[in-house]
Amino acid sequence: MSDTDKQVLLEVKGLTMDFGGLRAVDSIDLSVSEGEIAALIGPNGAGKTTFFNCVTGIYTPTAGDILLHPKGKPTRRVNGSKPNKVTTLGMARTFQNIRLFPDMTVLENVMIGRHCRTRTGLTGAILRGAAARKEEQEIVEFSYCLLEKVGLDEFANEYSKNLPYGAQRRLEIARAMATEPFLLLLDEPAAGMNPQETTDLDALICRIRDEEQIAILLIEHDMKLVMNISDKIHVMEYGKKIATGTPNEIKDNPKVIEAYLGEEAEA
Amino acid sequence: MEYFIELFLGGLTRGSIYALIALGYTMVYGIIQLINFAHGEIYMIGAFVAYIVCGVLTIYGFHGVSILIIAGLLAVVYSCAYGYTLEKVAYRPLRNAPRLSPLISAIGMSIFLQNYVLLAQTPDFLPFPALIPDFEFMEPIAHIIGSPELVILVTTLVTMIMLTLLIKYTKIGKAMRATQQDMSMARLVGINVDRVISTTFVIGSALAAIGGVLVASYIGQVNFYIGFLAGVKAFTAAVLGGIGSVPGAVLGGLVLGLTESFAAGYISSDYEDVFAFGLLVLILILRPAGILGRATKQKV
Amino acid sequence: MKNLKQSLAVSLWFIFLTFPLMVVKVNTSDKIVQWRWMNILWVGLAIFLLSFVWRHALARKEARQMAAQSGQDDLNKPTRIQAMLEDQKLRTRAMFALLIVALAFPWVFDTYQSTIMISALIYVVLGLGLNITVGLAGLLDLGYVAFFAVGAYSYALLNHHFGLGFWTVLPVGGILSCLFGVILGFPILRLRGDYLAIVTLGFGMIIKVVLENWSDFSFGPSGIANIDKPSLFGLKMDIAASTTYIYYIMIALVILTVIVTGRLKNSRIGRAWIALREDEIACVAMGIDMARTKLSAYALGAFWAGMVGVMFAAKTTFINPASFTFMESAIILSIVVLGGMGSILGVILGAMILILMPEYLRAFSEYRMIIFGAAMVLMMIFRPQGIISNVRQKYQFKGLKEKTENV
Amino acid sequence: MKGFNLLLAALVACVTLATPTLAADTIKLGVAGPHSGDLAPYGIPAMKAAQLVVKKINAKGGVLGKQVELLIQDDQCKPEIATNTATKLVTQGADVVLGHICSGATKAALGIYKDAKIPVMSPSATNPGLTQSGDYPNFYRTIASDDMQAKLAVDFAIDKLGAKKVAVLHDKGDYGKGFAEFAKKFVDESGKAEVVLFEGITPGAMDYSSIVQKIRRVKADILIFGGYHPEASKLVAQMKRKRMKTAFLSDDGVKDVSFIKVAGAAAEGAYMTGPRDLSTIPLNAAATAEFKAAYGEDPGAFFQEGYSAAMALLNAIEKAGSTDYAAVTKALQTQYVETPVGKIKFDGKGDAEGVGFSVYQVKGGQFAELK
Amino acid sequence: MLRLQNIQTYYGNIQALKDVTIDIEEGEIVTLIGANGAGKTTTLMSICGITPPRKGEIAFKGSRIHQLKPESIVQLGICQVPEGRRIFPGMTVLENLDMGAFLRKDKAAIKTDLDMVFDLFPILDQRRSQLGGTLSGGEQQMLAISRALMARPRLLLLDEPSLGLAPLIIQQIFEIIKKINEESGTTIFLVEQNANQALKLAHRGYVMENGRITLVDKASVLLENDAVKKAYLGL
Repeated sequence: MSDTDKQVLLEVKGLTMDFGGLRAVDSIDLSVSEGEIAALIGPNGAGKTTFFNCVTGIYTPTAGDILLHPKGKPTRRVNGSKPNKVTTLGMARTFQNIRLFPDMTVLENVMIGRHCRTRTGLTGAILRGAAARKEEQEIVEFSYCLLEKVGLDEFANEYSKNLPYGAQRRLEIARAMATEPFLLLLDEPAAGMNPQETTDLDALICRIRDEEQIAILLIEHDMKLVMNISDKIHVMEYGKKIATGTPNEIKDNPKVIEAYLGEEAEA
Repeated sequence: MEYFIELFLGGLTRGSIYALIALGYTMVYGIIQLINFAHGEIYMIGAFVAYIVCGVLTIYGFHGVSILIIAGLLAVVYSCAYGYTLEKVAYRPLRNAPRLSPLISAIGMSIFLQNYVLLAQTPDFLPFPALIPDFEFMEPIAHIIGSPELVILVTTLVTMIMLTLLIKYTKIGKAMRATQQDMSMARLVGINVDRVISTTFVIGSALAAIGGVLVASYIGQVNFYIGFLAGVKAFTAAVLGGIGSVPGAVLGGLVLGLTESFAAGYISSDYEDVFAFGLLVLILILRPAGILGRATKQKV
Repeated sequence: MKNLKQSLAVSLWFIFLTFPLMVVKVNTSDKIVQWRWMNILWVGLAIFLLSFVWRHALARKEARQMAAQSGQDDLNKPTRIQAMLEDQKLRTRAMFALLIVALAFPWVFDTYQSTIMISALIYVVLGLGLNITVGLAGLLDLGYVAFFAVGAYSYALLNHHFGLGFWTVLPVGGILSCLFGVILGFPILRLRGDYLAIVTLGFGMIIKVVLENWSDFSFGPSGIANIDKPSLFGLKMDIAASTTYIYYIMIALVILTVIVTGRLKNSRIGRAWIALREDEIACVAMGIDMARTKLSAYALGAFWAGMVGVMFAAKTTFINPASFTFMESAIILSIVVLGGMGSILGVILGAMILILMPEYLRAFSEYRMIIFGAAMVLMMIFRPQGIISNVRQKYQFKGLKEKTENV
Repeated sequence: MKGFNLLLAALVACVTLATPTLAADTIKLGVAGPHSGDLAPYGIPAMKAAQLVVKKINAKGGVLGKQVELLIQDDQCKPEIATNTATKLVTQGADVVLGHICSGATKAALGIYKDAKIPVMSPSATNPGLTQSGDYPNFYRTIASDDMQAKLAVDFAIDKLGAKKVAVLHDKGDYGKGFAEFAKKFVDESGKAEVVLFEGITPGAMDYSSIVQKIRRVKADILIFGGYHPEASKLVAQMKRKRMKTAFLSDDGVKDVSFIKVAGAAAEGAYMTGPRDLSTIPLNAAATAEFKAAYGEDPGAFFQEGYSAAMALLNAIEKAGSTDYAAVTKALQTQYVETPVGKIKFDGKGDAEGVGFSVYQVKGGQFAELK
Repeated sequence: MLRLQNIQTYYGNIQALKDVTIDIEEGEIVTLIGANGAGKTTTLMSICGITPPRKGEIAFKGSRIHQLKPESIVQLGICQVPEGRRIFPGMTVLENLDMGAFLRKDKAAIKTDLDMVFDLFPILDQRRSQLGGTLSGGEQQMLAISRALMARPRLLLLDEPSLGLAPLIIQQIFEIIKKINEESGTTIFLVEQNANQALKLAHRGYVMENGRITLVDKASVLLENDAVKKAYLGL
C-alpha cells in the first residue's frame, strides 16, 4: 500500500507542546491517510496522549500546524479549535481513562454522539413535531445499529457504568463513531481487556476501517494488537518521533527496541 | 487625605476580619475541595460563647482583662470543638460522595446551627461587652483609628504570622501542605489524612472564633444570624483571592474590605454589596481561579 | 459493650459541646444567670440513643456500598416504588387518579387549603425549573431566586405602569427571566462548579440590593401593592372563586412544566445537558457546543422561574424584595436535591413535602427550620440520590426483544 | 395498585387532618403576625396581648353574650405567607382580625380581608399608604403612621436642636426607608435646613465605619436614621468611637429597651420618636401588670398597641351589637374606647384619633419623654 | 520478608490483579516487569494499603498487613516511590525530605540521614531550598527516592524510576539503587517497564501480564528469556 494513491486526511507538521518548562511533544510530523490504520506507540510518558489532546483541540499546541483534509471539502487548520469543532469536522476520539457518561444508558451514550449531526432545537424538542420525531427516531435507529456493530445491542438500556470494562471501551468507540468521523483516534482501546476481548477488538477495528471507511489512529501498548492491525506505526520517545514504518520495519528497529527494553538491548 | 486614610483603615479593619474567616474556607477547600458553608456559623458560635462566658464572669464579679482572656480562650475552644464535630458528623461520611452532596450537607448544617442557637438562646440582639479597653495613647488619633480597630489589626497580624509559622515550620503545618498538594502521596509518607483534615477544621474554626470575638466586641452585639453575611463575604474574599491559597485568602479579604470601604465612602453605601460581588465577577472573568489561585489543568 | 462505651463517650462530648449554649443563659442587663441543668440530661439522653441509630445506619450504608462494589448487590436496583413507576399501565392509572384528585381538590377542601396548595405548586414549578439547571445540566445555582424576582417584578411593574394583564405578562416574564439567565450565563461560562456557586449567590444578592435601592424603578423596599389577580373574561370574582381559578392556572402550569421538562429531558438537548453534567471533556469531544448548552440550561431554568414569578405576584397581589432572599434559593435547591436530582417526580414530591410539611406541622413551627437543616444533612448522608432517583428512558427494539428472549 | 391506594389514602389523611373543625357559636378574633423566625419578637407580644384581653373578656361573659375565640396564625412577616394566613383566617370565619405586624405583610393580606369584609386592625403597621391611599377601607391601626413620626422628628431636629445640616440614613427596609424618605421630604420642605447625605446601609454588615466617616466629613449636625435598633446601636457606638458630637435621632423601631441594652453608654443622649408616654394611663399600667403576672417578664414591642387593638375591636362588636361589617365599621369610627394607648376612636381613613408621638431622649439608661 | 498470596484487587468492579503471589526475601532486589497496564502499579498500591486487596493476604515479616491503614504500613518500614515521582510541588527540597521522615521522632538520626541522602545525591544539596515543582525530571526522581529513604525503610518500593528520564540519568539512578541495597541492606522491590535495566540490577524478577504473574525466575535467566521480549513487543 503506497501513500500516493490515498488521500491524506490528517496532516500534522512540527507539532510542539510545552507545559511550563517541559516539552511534552517536540516537533512531531505525522499524517494519516484514507483507509489507513496507524498506530502511535512509545513508552509511558512519551507524550502520546498529549499529542492526541493537541490534535483534538483539548490543548492548544505551542507551535506547529494541524491540518484536516475532509474528503470533498476544503482543508482546515484546527490548531486551538474547540474540541466540539474538531469533532464536527470529522475527527472523533476515545479516551485513555474511559470517559463515558455513567448515569446515562448505553444507547443514550451513543445518541450523544449524534448530537453534532442533528438539528432539533428547543422548540422542536418541546413541541415534538413530525420533523423532530423523525429525527429522534433516526438517532435511535442509527445508534442502535452502531451498538449492534460493536456487539452491545443487548445492553442498550443498561446504565453504561454497569457495563464490564471491555464493553465500556467498545461503547466509547461506538459513541465516537456516531459522530460520523472520517478519522477515529483511539487512546489505548485495549487497555484492561483480557486476551479474548483484545482479539475481538482487533477484528472490530479492522471492520470499522473496511466497512465504515473510517481511518484510524490509535495509541496502544498491546504490541500484538498493534503489530497485527497497523498499516503504519509511529514511535515516540521523550516527546520526539523516533521511527515510522510498517510493523516489520518497526519490529527490527534497534532504536525502538532500545526505547522499550532499555538501552543495552543486546539480549 | 485624612478621609482617605480613615476609609483605608476602616477597610483594612473590616478586611482583616474577612481574611480571618476566609482562611477557614480556603484551608478546608484546599484539602477536600469543600465549601464549608457552615463556617460562618462557627464564627457566630465563637462570638456567642464569648458573650455567655463574659456574662457569667461579669455577674460573678470578675473584671477587665481576665474576662477578655478567658472568654477569648473558651470561644476558641468551643469553636474548635464545633468545627471538629461538624466535620465528623456532616462531611466525613460524604468523603467519597459526588461533589454536590457535601455542599448541600453544609448548607443544611448552616441552617441547623443558626436555628440551634436561636432556639437554645434567643432571637434577640444581645449586648456584647466592650472587652477591648480604650488606650490612653490612642486618644489623640481616636477619630481616625480607635483602640478596637488597632487591636483587631494587631491581633489579625499576629494571628496571621502565627498561622504562617505554623503552616511553614510545624509538623502538622507541613502535613497540611503535603495533603493539600497530593493527598495520596501524603498517605504514602505516613500522614494520617483524616487527622490532618480534622486539624484543618479545628484551625479554621479557631481563626473564625478569634474573628467573631473581635468583631462582637468591636460592634458590641451578637445575634444568631451574624454568621451568615460574614460567612458569605468571607467566602467571597476567599474566592477572590483564589480559593485554596492561604495568602490569597488574606489578600482577598483585604481587597474586599477596602473595596467596600472606599465604595461606601466615595460612592454610596446603597450598593455596597453590589460592588463587592461586582468585583468578584470582574476578577473571575479576568482570572478564573482568583487573584493568587493556580489554574489547575484537568488531566485527560 | 464497646458500642455502649462509644455512645457514652459521644453523648458526653455533646454535653460538653452544647453546655454553654444549651445550659447557660445570661441576661447581662439584669445580671441574672439562668442555669438550665435539665437540658444536659436531654442532650445526653438524646445523643446517647441517636448515636446507636447513627452507627447502625452508617454501617448499613457501608455494607450496601461494599456489596454493590463486589457486584453482589446492584445499587441501582430499582426500589419497589421505582419498579411501580416503570409499570406503564400502573403509571397511566396513577396519573389519571392523581389528576382527578388535583382537579377535585378545591371543591373538596376549603379556600385556605387551595391557597396552601398554590404555594406548594409554585415551588413545584420552581423546583422543576432549577432541576434543569442543577439536576440535568449540573450547574450549581445558589441565586435562582433572582429569576423568580425578575418574573414577579416584570408583572408587578408592567401591571402597575401599563395595566398589562396577567396573561400578557406570563410569557413576557418568562422571556425576560430567560434573558437574565443568558446575561448571567455569559461571564461565568468559564467558571468551575464552586466558583459558579459563589457568583450565582452574588447575583441573587445583587438583584435584591438593586430592587431595594433603585426606588424609582422598583419602588424600593415598600414594594408594589394592588397587583391585579388573573382575569377571566373580565369577570369579577370573590376570594374563593379567584383562589380556585388561580389554583387551576397553577395546575395547568405544573402540567405544562412537567410535560415540557419531561420532553426536554429525553430530547437531543436534554441529553446534551446530562452529558455535560457527567463529563464536560467527553461532552465537548463528542461535538457538543459547551457554551450553547450551558446557556440554554440557564435560560430554560430561568424561564420557569420567571413564569411562576408572574404567577406569584398575581397570587399575593403584593411583592417586595423581602420575598427574594438567599433562603428561598436554598429551599428551592433543597427541593431539587432532596427530591432527587434530575427526577421530575422526585422534585414534585420534594416540593410537596418541603412546603406542605411545615404548613401542616404548625405545632413544630419553632423547630421547623432546625428540622429542615438536619433533614438536609441526613438525606445527603443516607440517601444522596434523593427520594426518587433519576431514571433514564428505555427504548424498545424488535431486534433487542428477540435477542433477550433467546438468552 | 396497593401502593397507589396507600398513597392516595395518605394524601387524603394529610389534608383532612389540617381541615379546621367547625367551632360552636363564638366571636372569632383572628390574630396574625410573625410568631416564629427572626421577627417573632415583634409579633409575639401583640399575640399575648390578645390572649390576655380575650381571657379577661371571656371571664366577664364574653361579647354579646358569646365567648370570644382566638384564631392565631403565623405569617413570619412575609407577604406570600401573609396571604395564606389571611385566607386561612377568612375560611376559619374570623369576624375581626388583629394584625398583621409588618407593613408589607399587612398590605399583601388586606385585599383578602377587604373582599371578605373583615375589619383589620394592626398594632404596628405604620406605612402611611395603608390609611392614606384609601385602598383599604377595612384597615385600622392603633399606632400613628410614619409620616407623622417623620414630621415630628424633623420639626424637633430643626426647631429644637437648630440643625442646619441633616444626614439621613436608612436600613433599606420597608419601614426604615419609608421613614427616611419622609424625613428627607420634610427637611427639604422646611427650607431651614438641608439634607447633606441620604443613603442606605446594609443591615447585618460587619461595621459602619465608612458611613460614619462620611457623616463626619459632610459635617452633619444631626443624623436621622430610619430603621431598627440593631443597626442604630452599631451606628451610635461607632460614632462614639470616632468621638463625634453629631446628634442622633431615630424612629420608633429604635425606641426599644434593647437599644439601650445593646448600645449601652453610646445610647446616652440619643433622640427618638415613639408613641406618647403611656405610663400615666391607668389601663396601661394594669395591662403591663397583667402581662408580668402571666409571663414574669416585661412586655415587648407593640404590646400596648396590640392590647388596645384587641379591646377596640371587641368593643366595636359589642357596641355594634353584631359582627356585621358596616355596623362594626360605624362603631369603630364613632365610639370612643378606653385603651392602654388612651381614649381612642378611628377617623375615616383608619388612623386612631388620640394616638400620637413624642420625642424621647435616652437619659441615664432610660427613655425620657421630652415635652 | 514480604509475601503476597493470591491477592485480588479491584478498581470499582474491574479486576486489576488476579491471584498475584509474590515473595520477597530480606536484602534482595526483586523486580516486577511487564507492559503498561499489566497491573504493576496496582500491585504496589495494594501493598501500601491505598487500594487494599479484596481477597488474598499480604504479610510483612510474618504479620498480616493488608487490613492496615497506609500510615501504619509506612510505620512498619514499607516505603514507596510512586510512579511519576509525586513530589510535593509547593514544598522545598528540604521540606520534601522532611515529609519522608514524617513518622520519625529521632531528630539526630534524621539529621545524619539527611547528610547521607545529600551524599548520595549532591545535586539535591545544592537545590535544598528550591521548590520541588521546579526541579527537572531526574532531580525529582532523586528527590523522590531520597524522600523515601528518609523514612529508613526496611523495604523500598520503586515504581518506574526510569519513567520519562534520559538514558544517562536512568543509568545514574539505577546505580544508586544498587548502592542503597548494598550499603544499607535495604530490600528493594522494583517495578519497571525498562526490563533490561531492571533485570540487570535485580536478583530475581517477576513478569506480569494482564494482572497475572506469568514468569518467575532469577533475573539473569529472565534476561535471556524470549518470553520477556514477547510480553513487551508482542513478537
